[in-house]
Amino acid sequence: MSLKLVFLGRLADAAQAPERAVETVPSIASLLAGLEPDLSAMLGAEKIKIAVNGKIVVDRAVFTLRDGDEVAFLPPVSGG
Amino acid sequence: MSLKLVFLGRLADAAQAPERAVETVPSIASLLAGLEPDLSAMLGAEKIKIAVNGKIVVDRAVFTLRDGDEVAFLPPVSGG
Amino acid sequence: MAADVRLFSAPFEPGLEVDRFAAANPDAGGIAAFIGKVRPSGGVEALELTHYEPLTLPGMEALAREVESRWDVSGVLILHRSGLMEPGEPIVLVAAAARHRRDAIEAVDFAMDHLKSDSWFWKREKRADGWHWIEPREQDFADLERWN
Amino acid sequence: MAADVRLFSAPFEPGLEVDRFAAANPDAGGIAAFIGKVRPSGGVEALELTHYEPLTLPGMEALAREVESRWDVSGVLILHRSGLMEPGEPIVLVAAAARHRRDAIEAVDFAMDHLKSDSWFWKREKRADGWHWIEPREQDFADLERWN
Repeated sequence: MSLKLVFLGRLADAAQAPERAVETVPSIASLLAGLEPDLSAMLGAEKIKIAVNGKIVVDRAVFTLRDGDEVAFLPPVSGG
Repeated sequence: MSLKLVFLGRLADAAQAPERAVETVPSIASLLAGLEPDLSAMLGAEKIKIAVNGKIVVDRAVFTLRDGDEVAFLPPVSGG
Repeated sequence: MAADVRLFSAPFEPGLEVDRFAAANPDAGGIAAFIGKVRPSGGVEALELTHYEPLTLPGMEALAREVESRWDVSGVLILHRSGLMEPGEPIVLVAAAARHRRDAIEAVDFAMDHLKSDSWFWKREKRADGWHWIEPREQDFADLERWN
Repeated sequence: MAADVRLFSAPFEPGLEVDRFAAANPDAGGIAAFIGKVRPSGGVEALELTHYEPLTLPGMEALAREVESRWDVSGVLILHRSGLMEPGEPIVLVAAAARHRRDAIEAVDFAMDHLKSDSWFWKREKRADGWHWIEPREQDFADLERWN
């Protein structure tokens, strides 16, 4: 009964791993609340986009997570 | 004792050959006057550029031809 | 042919791909292409591009469709590397085939601007003092505004 | 490397040339290229390009120097066919290597505009009813005005 978290770019450094499994929780707010405070603050920033199962979450306040979901945290992409 | 004339593009059709040797004359005006009238009129048009020995002639009225010169007649180049 | 969009995890050969793309678009009079390589300048020893599979390829395919809808092109090619690369290796090849040169060139320019800003790649460079993440550049946003 | 300007009387391979050009410009982050081919459309069976040797190559070399003086490019490639060509064969390849993409793309665009209008090539097409000389196009003059 878990969620798969994916950390992209520099977020992988902050999370100390590119992926992590956590216990399933119903909302993104409660997911963030269960993480280390520094990481939680970083992931909750407005410029960090969140994708669930490959789709960008438009309104993260009302989004409902389900068991087995893949939740990806996407920082701004790099310029060239 | 001759000049080598070179006809580019459609001028080669009009002259019925890509090249022709003619007796040396001192000026471009006399060169043109010695050719068939239709060809002469075509070659004398302002849009036809003239190169002597690989250099474009800037003022054809005062240019002096010398024995052995290569005189090229260059119509507007093709787009495409 | 329609769009040809591919991700590579190993080096690809831009010239070969351009020739194949030209052959696949026999009716186009012109092929415009842009090849981006890992720059050897600035003490960069290696470059790593990370992407997020569920978003990267669909994003590139959507960009190719956008290019096809905006310009009169007969084909669009978007090839992108990921993984670890050395200086001089190609990162990206974008090409467009069109009847008219201006369409082909503008389509490539547009695709490159959006590829760099819209697609899901994260880049870090290895220098003498270790790995550094690369942030978005101001210039990229300026480039994008040209199309709005 | 500096400018690489060549005339071909037989087919050349654009992809191979682009790869060699990229390798010859290791410091450039980007290579922009344009390949012009003989269009198969409009019932064209063959194309013949005539040039005037004493003017053609010096003209192309002068254009390459002009491109190098206008843009921050590390190399310019201008390859041009002459003689009899069949539909699909490459006629021209122009490429520019630069640190920045916009320089490379604009350099290629500029070179193509001027190559078509300034260089000494005469073109005729073979159709079912015989050979036809191609006149300058209005569009070429409009393209040139962008740079003045």
